[in-house]
Amino acid sequence: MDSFIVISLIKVAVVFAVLLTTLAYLQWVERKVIAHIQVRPGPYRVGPHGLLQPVADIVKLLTKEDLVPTYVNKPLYLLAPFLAMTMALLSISVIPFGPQIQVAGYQTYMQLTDLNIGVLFVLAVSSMGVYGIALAGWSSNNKYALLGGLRSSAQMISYELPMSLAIAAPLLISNTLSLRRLVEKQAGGIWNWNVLHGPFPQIVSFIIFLIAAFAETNRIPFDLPEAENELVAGFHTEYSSMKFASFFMSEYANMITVSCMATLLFLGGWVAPWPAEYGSSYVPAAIFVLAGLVALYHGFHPARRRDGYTLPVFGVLFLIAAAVFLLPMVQSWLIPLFWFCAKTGGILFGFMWIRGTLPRFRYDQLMGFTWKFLFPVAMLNLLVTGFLVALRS
Amino acid sequence: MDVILFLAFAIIAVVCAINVVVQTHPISSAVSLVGVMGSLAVLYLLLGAEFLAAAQVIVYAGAIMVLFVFVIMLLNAGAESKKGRSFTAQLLGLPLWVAFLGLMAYFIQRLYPQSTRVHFGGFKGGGAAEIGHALFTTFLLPFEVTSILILVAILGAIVLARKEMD
Amino acid sequence: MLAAVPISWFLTLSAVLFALGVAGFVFRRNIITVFMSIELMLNAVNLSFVTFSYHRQQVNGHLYAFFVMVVAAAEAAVGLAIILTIFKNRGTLNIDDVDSMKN
Amino acid sequence: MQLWLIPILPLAGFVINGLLGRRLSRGLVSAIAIGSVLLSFAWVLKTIFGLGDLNSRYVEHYYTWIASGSVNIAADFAVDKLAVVMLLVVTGIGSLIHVYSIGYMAHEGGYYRFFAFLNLFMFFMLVLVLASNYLVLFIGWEGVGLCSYLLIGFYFHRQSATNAGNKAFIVNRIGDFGFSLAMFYIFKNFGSLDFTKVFQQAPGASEAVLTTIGLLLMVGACGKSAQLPLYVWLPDAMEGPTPVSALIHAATMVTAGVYMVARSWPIYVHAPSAMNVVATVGIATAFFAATIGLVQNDIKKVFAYSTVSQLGYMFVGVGCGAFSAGIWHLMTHAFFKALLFLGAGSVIHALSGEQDLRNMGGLRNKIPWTFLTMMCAAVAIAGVPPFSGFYSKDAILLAAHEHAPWMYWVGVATAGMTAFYVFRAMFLAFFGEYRGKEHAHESPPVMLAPLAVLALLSLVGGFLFNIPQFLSGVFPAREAAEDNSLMLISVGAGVIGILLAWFIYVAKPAMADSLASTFGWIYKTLYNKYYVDEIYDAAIVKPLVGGSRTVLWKDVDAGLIDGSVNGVGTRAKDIGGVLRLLQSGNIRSYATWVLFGSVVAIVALALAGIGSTGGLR
Repeated sequence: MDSFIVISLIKVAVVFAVLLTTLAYLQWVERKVIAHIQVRPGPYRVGPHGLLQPVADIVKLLTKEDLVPTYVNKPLYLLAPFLAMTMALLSISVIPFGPQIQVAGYQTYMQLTDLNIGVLFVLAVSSMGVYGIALAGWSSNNKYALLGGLRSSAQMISYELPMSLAIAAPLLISNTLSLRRLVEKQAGGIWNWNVLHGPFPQIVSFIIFLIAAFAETNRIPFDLPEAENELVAGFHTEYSSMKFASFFMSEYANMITVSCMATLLFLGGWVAPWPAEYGSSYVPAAIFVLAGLVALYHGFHPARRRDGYTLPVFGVLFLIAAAVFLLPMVQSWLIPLFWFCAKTGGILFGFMWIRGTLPRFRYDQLMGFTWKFLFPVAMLNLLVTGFLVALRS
Repeated sequence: MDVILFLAFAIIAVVCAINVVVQTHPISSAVSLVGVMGSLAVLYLLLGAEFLAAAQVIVYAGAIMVLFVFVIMLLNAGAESKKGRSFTAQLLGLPLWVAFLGLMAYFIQRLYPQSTRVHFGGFKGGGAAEIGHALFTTFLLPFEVTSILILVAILGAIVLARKEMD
Repeated sequence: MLAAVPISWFLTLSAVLFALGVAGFVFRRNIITVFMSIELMLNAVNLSFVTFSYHRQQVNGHLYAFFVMVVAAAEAAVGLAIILTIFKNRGTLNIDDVDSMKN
Repeated sequence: MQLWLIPILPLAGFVINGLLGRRLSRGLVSAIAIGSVLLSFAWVLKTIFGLGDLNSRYVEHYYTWIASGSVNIAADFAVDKLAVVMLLVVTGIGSLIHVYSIGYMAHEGGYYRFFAFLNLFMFFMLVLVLASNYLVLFIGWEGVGLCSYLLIGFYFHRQSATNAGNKAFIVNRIGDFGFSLAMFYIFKNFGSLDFTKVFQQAPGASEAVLTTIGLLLMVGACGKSAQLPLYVWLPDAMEGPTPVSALIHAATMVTAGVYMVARSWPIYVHAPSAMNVVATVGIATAFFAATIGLVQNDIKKVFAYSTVSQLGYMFVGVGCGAFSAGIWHLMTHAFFKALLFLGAGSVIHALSGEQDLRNMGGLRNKIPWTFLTMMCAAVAIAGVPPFSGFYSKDAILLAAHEHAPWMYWVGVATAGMTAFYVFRAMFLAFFGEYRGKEHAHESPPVMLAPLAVLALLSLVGGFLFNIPQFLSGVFPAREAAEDNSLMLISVGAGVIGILLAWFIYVAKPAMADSLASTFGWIYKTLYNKYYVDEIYDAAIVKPLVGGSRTVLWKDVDAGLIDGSVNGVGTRAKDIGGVLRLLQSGNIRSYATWVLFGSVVAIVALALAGIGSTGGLR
């Protein structure tokens, strides 16, 4: 009992430390990715390759003046960012990152807690996320904020439907609501992942889920609530300093959550694309070796002056990481974690890529798209899946 | 542990429920009601109703109450006006209400012995599989009828909301 | 310190919540608040359904609660549409102003 | 064996054609309609071969339809040999007539509607045949009545057609009322409507009960099978398209009454007086309708009265206890009467709608195929050996002789008249000089092919399908009395009828008119169908309408009912005037009263609980 509490506390601490760091650095990654898409260097000044930029941002946000306008509804105005952030962080507690591991003689799962209804929990928490935005919009007592909040609530409610239907289809195949069992059912290789799993590969479902996920997280091309040329800054117009940062971070936390969900539901979670006996456990090491070599090459042929110092250091770090991946004692948990992060990271990269390339929808197009296209398609997909699953059993 | 959980969330629920009634602004009432629903979801978990707890949050808190908040925002409803002329409610309301609550509480205490206790994990039949099974066997007809009810409600809502356009 | 919660506590909580819903219905004047009071009563009833389900170790109570939820969703959709219409036609949300059935 | 597929297939055809038919092409509509019926026919065949010798009933249970207290009615289908015969007749002839309809309806409006109704009729008829209890049978029974109504009134723009449809519907209601009473009585006495259970208990019941049930069932059968005195709707039903007359009003639906009586044989064999009534009604109808048929000029009316007459024969068969002979005649009659109607349809088609025999004549060279096939039917119905009608009619007459010799003699006379009026129609239509103006043209092959098949069946159906032998296990055994002299007499009557017809209408055509004027009042009475319609109108319809208008409307409705309703209204208004003080229109006040009510209810419950259990726990 006691060891359970201690282990849980440690896990919570680790997960949230990692998660919050990731949130901060995700912003940096995004700026870098978009910069490179647009052929510019991106953040570059603070630290090597702008690596310390997030720290600078946090310091900036913390030290800014925290304004509370006089005309707002104060309790709700204060509650809104808190709600948004809480709901964004809450779902991470049921996400499994890897299989059961043994640490210092204790068996534990790489997951904060496993619920029998994990998928429903995530859905429930994400459906509560609307309140943060809606209340922020309303309590600001500002017409731009109100319109942004209204749009956002309508959009999130509307896109929740195709998303739920898209989630239901792989659940029919896996026949469980527990996220851990979901991954265990997809073990074995890429052909067992729900996105390719018989009797009906869930490719359509996967794509619908991703589209709905973009809308749920208010990302481009669905970032209508904060369409700055129409609504100034949408629901968070009146927010500043850390309260603004809360909304900002909750958006990124939601992105991570939906990417994790997509990985778990469709891409087999931490399962490697092919079994370890065919050498899948050497892939991470190989990738890091390759990355290290590339970094070293560019370090010895620096394009910019300081690269001559920083890139060799990165190269050596990558090579060390590759060596770590080959150590047998950590392989059992590090390799599943690698696959999980790689899949989630791939989806997150997709988020950024799309932000860098696609324009924004018009509002009526956005609503028409979900109700007249996504929803029927998701429904059809669910029907066909259900029919085929019923035929198989 | 169970008692602490129960008391904590029961108190939250009651406080939020009182807040629903006494707040003059509908949006405060709505947020309080979400609080009631959230704490009830935890109590459902305590009673072994996993699926219902999730459904409570998804359907009630996540859909119905969002709709309420949405409508309040749309109408930009302000605080309640004080004028009212229901003398019946003013005269009879409070004594009747007290009598009602008192009688209910009294009979519950009389009818349900203290010996039946609720502890976490005491009922395992509330998972999604069990609910789904019952829903598609014993309760198939009600389930289908409810689906039709929902469809009718959707159409009704659309018709009602559209009416003033012509 | 009790090890487990008596079942009557749950039912009492349900009764209290229901009574609060009744109070909201009777004493409040804003239609939306009145409507929310109805939802509160439904929730209270759901709690007792789930409690009875635990008491009898049967899943039936859960299903009744589930149906209540579904019906509540339908009711909310139609009810709010009606409220919208009332507001658009009369410009008021005060329930005491909506008494034209009398004449 | 998935018996439900048999009726469901035509139902699917009905749903598709009924809902989408307007947008589908004619070819597609007929393909769906005929395909569904053919599939159903194929499934019947598969079922029959799959079930083997079928010496006992094969029942399929689907679900419990009504379960309330002691009432337990299942939606079941069952097959036995009797049902097999009916299934084959219904689906087989149904398919042929569907095919025929493509050609016949080619130039008509409402094409999809026609086929949709026809399919719906097939569905209900098959339900009727497959039913394993009286209630399911009743569904089919009512359903075919509905389809009959819809199809009689198919040309709804014609006042006479809609009137005929209404007449059929209303007259059938009288029969259905008898049937419903019979069902109530059966349920009251046997506690079930299931055939198996009822028939098991039937021998133990008192004769009075069984006779009552038998007579009530017979009232139902009289309505559906157009027996005296409820036959009046059938001749009018000829307003419908001719394939409908062939399928519904000759081959299948009108025989439902015979089928039902045969199905209920365990009730009838223990109620001899009821059987006697059945046989008497049958022979009276046979004779009566045959006399009317002698002088009709409309070709379809001749065959319609002939149908009534032949149905009377079937009733004689089942009424004399020769159930299998009745069913045999049902089958052979389905062959030759369907053929006669289809042939008549072909003639009408050839003459672009002309139905009056006086405007025909000499058609045998113009439409030879129709003539040939119809001739096959004519010799079959006239009872010329060895064609199909001979066998079944002879079996019935033999049974009638055994039952009561006078019935045999009336039957023989009827047989002679049958031969006479059929050949009269044939001679008037196909021999002599052509008296019409229309240019006659032979029907398309799609119409002639079913005629040919039916002609073959009419010729050889009698000795090919020995129904009494096939059904020997179903009905109680009877000693077959072979009596060649009786047989010779009935055949002789038929031959005399044919010769007489030839003599009057071919050899000496002038004789017909002189005969008609010689026996003027008889001719007029027969020509006007014994004035039955006029009598019914004067005796039943007029008093009903008049009574409704004066007594029911002016006195009862306006005076008594309206008065009391208005009085109640006034009182209610007065009371409401007091109660409206409570109706403030304020929701919160109402809510308070609801709260008040719940407090009272809780207190009342508590008091009741204390009273009954001696205090709360």
